[in-house]
Amino acid sequence: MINRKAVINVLGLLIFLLLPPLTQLFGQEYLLSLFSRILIYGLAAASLDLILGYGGMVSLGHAVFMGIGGYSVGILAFHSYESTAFMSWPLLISGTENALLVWPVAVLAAAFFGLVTGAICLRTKGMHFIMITLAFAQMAYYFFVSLSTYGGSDGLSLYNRNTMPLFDLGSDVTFYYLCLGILLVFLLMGHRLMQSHFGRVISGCRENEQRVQVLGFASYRYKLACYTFAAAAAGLAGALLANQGEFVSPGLMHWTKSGEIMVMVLLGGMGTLTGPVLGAATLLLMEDFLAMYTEHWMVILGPFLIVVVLFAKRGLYGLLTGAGGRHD
Amino acid sequence: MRKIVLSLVILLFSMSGAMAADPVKIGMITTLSTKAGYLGEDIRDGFKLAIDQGQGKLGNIPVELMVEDDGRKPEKGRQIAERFMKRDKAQILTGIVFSNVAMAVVPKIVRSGAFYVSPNAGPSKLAGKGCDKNYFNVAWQNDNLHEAVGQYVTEKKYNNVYLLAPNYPAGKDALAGFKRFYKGKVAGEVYTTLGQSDYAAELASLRAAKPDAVYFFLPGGMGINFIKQYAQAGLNETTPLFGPAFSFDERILKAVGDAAVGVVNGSQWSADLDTPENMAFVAAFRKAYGRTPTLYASQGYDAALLIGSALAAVKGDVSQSDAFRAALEKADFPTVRGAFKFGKNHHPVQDIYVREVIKDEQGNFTNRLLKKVFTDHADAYGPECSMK
Amino acid sequence: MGCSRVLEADMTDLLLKADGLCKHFGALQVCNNLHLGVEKGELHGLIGPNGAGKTTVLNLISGLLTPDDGKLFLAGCDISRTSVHHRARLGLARAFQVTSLFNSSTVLENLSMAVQAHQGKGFHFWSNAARDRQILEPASAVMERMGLADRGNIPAGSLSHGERRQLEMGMALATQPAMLLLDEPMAGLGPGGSLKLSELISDLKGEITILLVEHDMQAVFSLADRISVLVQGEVVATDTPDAIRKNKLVQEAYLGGT
Amino acid sequence: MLLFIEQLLNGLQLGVMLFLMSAGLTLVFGIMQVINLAHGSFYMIGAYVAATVAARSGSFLLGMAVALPVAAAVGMTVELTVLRRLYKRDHLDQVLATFGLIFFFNELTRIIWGRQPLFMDIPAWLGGAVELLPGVHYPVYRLAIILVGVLVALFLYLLFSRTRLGMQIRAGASNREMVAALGVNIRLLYTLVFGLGTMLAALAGIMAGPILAVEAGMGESILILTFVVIVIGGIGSVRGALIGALLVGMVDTMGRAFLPDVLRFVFSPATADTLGASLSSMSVYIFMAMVLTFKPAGLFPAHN
Repeated sequence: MINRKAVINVLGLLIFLLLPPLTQLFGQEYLLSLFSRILIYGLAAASLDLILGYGGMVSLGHAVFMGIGGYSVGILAFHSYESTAFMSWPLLISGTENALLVWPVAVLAAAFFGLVTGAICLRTKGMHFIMITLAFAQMAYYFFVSLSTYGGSDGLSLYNRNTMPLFDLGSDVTFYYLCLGILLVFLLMGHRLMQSHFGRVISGCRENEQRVQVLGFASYRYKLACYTFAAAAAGLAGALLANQGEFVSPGLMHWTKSGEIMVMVLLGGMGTLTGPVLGAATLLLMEDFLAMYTEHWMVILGPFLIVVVLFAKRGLYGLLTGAGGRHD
Repeated sequence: MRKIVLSLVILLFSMSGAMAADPVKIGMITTLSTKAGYLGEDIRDGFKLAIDQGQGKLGNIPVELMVEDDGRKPEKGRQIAERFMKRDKAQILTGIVFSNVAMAVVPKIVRSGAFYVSPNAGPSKLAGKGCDKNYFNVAWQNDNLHEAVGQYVTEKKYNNVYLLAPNYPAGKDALAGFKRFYKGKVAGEVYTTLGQSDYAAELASLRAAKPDAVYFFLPGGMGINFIKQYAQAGLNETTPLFGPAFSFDERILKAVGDAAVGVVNGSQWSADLDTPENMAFVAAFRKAYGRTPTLYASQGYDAALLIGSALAAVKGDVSQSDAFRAALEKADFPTVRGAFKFGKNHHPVQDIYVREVIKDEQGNFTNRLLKKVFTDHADAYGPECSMK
Repeated sequence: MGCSRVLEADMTDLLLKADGLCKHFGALQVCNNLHLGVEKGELHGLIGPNGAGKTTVLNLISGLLTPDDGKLFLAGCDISRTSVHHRARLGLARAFQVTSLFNSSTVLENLSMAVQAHQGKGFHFWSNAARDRQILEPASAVMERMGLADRGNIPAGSLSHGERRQLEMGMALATQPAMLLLDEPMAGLGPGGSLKLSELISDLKGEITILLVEHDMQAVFSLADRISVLVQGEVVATDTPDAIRKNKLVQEAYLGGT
Repeated sequence: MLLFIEQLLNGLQLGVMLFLMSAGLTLVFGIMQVINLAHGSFYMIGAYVAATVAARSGSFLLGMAVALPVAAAVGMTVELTVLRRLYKRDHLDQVLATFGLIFFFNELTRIIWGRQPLFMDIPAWLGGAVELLPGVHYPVYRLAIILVGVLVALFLYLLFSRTRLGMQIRAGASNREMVAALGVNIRLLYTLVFGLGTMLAALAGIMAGPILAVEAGMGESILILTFVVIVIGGIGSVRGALIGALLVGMVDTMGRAFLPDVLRFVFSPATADTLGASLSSMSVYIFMAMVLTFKPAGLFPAHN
C-alpha cells in the first residue's frame, strides 16, 4: 500500500514538474495559469486540511485568510503606485511591491487575524465552531466591500506582480515553479508537523479532546497554534493568488469561497495533505472544462460531488491510493 | 459507433471549413450563471443577432464567436480571457457584465495588445486614469444614467430627494453621479447591504423622512425586491420613484409587474426609440428570441456592429492594430441608439433619455420614451484620461 | 497560585482533600457538602449505591466539572477552579469508566501520548514523535507492565474489552501521576479479566496514591486501605474495610437501596 | 416613536420569516443529525412552484396548495435517495453532498424556468395597508406573514406536545435507539420529519415570493441567516429557533434602521452613513459572535 501511495505521489509530482514544457510543446500555455491557480488553491486547501482533517476543527471561514493575504499585497501595491503611506502613525509604513517584504506581511497579517479570531472561535465546538468562523469571515467580507479606498466590492487591480530578486515573477513559468516550490515546502512541513509531538496532540484533539486534557495537555493552546499556522499558510496562498491574478476583491472571502476550499479538502480526502491538492485540481479543472461544454455545468458538478461522497468515502486520494485518509 | 464516426466526420468538415474561411475569432466573457445570468444572456443574444443577420459575418468578414460563462468571478473571467487570447489567439474580446470582473480582466487584455469592447460595465477607473487605447466602451460610463435622472429630477423641480444604493463603490458612484446634476436637497442618503432582499426597515425610515421623490440604484434582484416592496408599502402613490434603466429592463419588469408602472428611469436606449435601425433591431430580436430586447441586448448588438465596422475597415486583419483602432474610434456603425460617437477616452458621447414604465395593449410591461435629457453627453472622467 | 507538580518532598498527610463540594444539575443535587480525604500512598476505595454520584465526584476531582460550592485541595494546594489539563500537570491522572482512548492510534501511540504529556513535549514541531526514544522507552515499559507488550501495533479500537481497560489504566500510569483516579476498572470484565486487573492494581499499591471507584465489592474490600461510602452525594462514612463492613449506616444504605 | 413601532413590526416580520426556515432546519438537525445546506433550495423550489401556479391560475392559494406538497415530495425524494445514506456519516460528508445539491437545484431551476426572475404578486385580498395605530400604516401582506408564523409556531407546539407523532419525533431527537426499540419505524419517521422541514422551508419561500425576487440562488442568502438563527438559538431546539429568529430579525432590522442615526451623534454624517451601513451589514454576525463567546452552545442548547 505504501508503494502505491508513493507511486501516486511521485507521479503527481512529475506531472506538475513537467507541465510547463508540456504546455509549450502542445501550444497550450494558457493552461499554466490555471495550474498555478490549482497549486495556490492546493496550498489553501492543504492548510485547511491541517485544522479540518487533522485537528477536527471544521472552519467555514478559511477563505478570509486568503483574502487578508491577498489584500496585504493589493493594499501595499496600491500605496506604492500612489506613492502614499499606508500608515503614518505610530510608525511609517509606505507601499511596496517587494515580495520579500510583502509576502511576510501577508502571512503575518493572516496569522494575526487567525490568532485573534481563533482565540474566540475555539471556545466553541462542532456546528457552533462552523458558524462562528463563518461569522468572522462575513464580517471581514462586508468590511472590505464597504472599504471604498481600496475599491470595495470591485476590488483592487495590480499593475504587475510583486518583484523578487533573482526571480522574474512576471514570467508565468517562473511563477508557476515558485508556487510549486512553495506548495512542496508546505506539504513537507505539514507532513513533519503532523508527525511531530505537536501533531500527535492535534490529532488527539480531533479524536478525543477530553482525553487529551485529562492527560495534561492544554488542548486549547495547541488548537489555537494549529489554527494560526493554517491561517498563516492560507494568507500566503492569498498573497500568491493576488499575484497570479494581479487582482484582489472581497469575493475572495465570501463564504462560498470558504465552502469551495472545504469541498476541495473533502473531495480530495481529508487528513492526507496531498489529497486536498488533488481535490483542488479536480474541482478547478472540472469547473473549467465543464464550462467549455455547457453553460449548465453546475448541474453536472453537483451530482458529481454527491457521488463522490456516497461512493468514495475517503475522497479521491483515498480512492487512488487504496489507503484510507487520516491516519490508518 | 456509426454516430461517433458521423460526428467525427462532421467535426473534420467543420474544421476544414473553418480553416478555409479563416474567420476572425471574438471571445465573449460574460455572466450566464448566478442570479445575474440573464444579463449576459441578453448581451450574448444581441451580439449573436448581429452575426446571424450577417450570416456569420460582421462587416462582411466571417467571425467566430466564442462564449464562456465567468460566473461573476473575476479570477474565472481572467482565466477565460487568457484561454481566448493564448489558445484561440483571439484579438477581440467583449462581453463582461460586471465592473468587478472588468476591473480584473480588462487591464490584462489591453496590456497584452488585444482589443476589448465593453458592452456593459463602465467603471470610472477605466474611463479616467486607467483608460487605454485598446479599451472601448460601447454602452455607457457607470455614472451616465444616474446623471440623466439627476438632471431630470431637477428640471421637474423636485427639491427633497431621498437616495438609496447598496454599500459598495458602484452604489456610491451612482449617487455621486445623480448628485452631480441634481441641485435640490438630500432628504436622506442610505446605503444598504449588498445582496439585501428585505427593505422593510429602509422603507419605514424613508417614509418617516417625508421626501418628495426617491432615487434608488439597486441592480438585479435587489431592485425587484425594492420596487415590489415600495409599492406594497403604498409609497408609489405618494412619492414618485426614480431609478436608472438597470432596474427597469423588460425582463425585470416582467418579474416586478404593476409595481413599477409609472416609474421614470434614465436610459441611453429604449425599445420604442423611433429610428429605422432600432425598429428593425427590435423586430428582429423579437422574432429570433420571442421576447422584447433589453438595453443589454441593444448594447450587445451595438458592440457587434461596432466591431463589424472596424473589421470591414481592415478587411478582417486585426493585426493592423493601429488601423483597427482608428476604425473603432470613428464609431462608424448604424447604432440602434440614433447617435453615437466616442470621446477621447473611448467612452460614449451620446444622447440620454428618461423613460416611463407602462403596460402596453397586450398587457406586457415595457418602457416608453419620455424625454431626451442630454444631447451628446460625455462622462465626467474623460479629463483624467491621458489619451489624446 | 504557586502550585507545582506534587513531589515527594512537599506532601502533607492528605494528598487530596475535598471540603464541602456541592454540585447540582437543574433540580438534581448530585453532590451535597461532600468531604473526602485521601492520604498519601493509600488505596482509597469509594463505594456507594447506584446513583450516589461516584462518577460525578471523580469528574469534580479531575476538573471535568466545576463545583457550585466547596473547595478541593491537592497536596494542600487549592485546585477547585483550575482547568483539567492543569490538574493533570499537577499529577492527577484518571482512567475512565467508559474507556476513552485514541481509537485509530495504536497501543504504543496511545501510551506515547501519555508519556509525551508527562514530559511536557507538546510544542515540538519538527522532530518525529514516533522515533523519540525518550518517549518510546517509558511507553514500552508501561506497555509491558500492563501486559500489552505484544499488542503494541494494534489500533486501540481493535483491542478486546479487557485489553482496552488495561490500556486505559496504562494511559493514566504513563503520566507518572502522584494520584490515580480509577473509575470502575473492573466493570464489564469476566472473572479472569477482573483478577488480572486486581493484580495490576495491587501491584501499584504503595507506589501511587489511588482513589478507586468500583462496584465489585469483593475487589474493593480486598484492595483498599480505607473506604469511603457515598450516599446521595454525601460521604456517610470513611474507615478501614473491616470497620466499614460492620458500619450500620453503610448496611442501611446498601440494604435500603436494594 | 411611531417609526420605532413600525420598525419593531418589521423586525418581527423578518424574524417570523427566519423562524419558518429555521424551524425546519433545526428539526432535521436535531433529529437526524444532518447538516442540510440544501434547505435553502427547498425555499427556492417553494417560491418557484407557487409563482408558476399562481401565474397560470391567478390564485395565490392554489399556488400554495400545489407548492407545499411538491416541495415536500422533492424533499422526501432527496431524503430517500441521498441523505438517508448520510445519517451515520461524518457531518462533513453531509456538507459536501448538500453543497452538491445546492449546485444541482440552482442550475436545474435555471434550466426549467430560465434565467429570468419570476413574477409573483400579492393576492388582491391581502393587498394594501392598514392603519394599526394613528400614523402607523402597515402592509396587510406583512401582517399576514406574521400571522402565518404565529400559526406555524402554534401548530408545532401542538404537534410536539399533543400528538403521538410529535412525541415520537421529540423522543427520536433525544434517544434514537430507544425509539427504535419501542417499535417506531424510524426510517419512516425520518422521511416524514424531513418532509415537514422541507414544507416549512417551502412555506417561507411561498410567503416571500410576492415580496422578493423569485430567482435561482435566492435560497442561499437566507440559508446563512437561518444557520445563524439556529446556532444562536441552540441547535435542535424549536423554541431556540423561535427566539433566535426573533432576535436576529430585530437586531438586523434595528441595526439597519437606526445605526446610521445613532452614529451621527459621534461622527460626521458621511462617515456615519458609511460606517453605519457596514456595521449594520455585519450586525447579525457580530451578534452571533457575541452570543457564542458568552454562551458557546447557544441560548437554548437542546441537549445537556
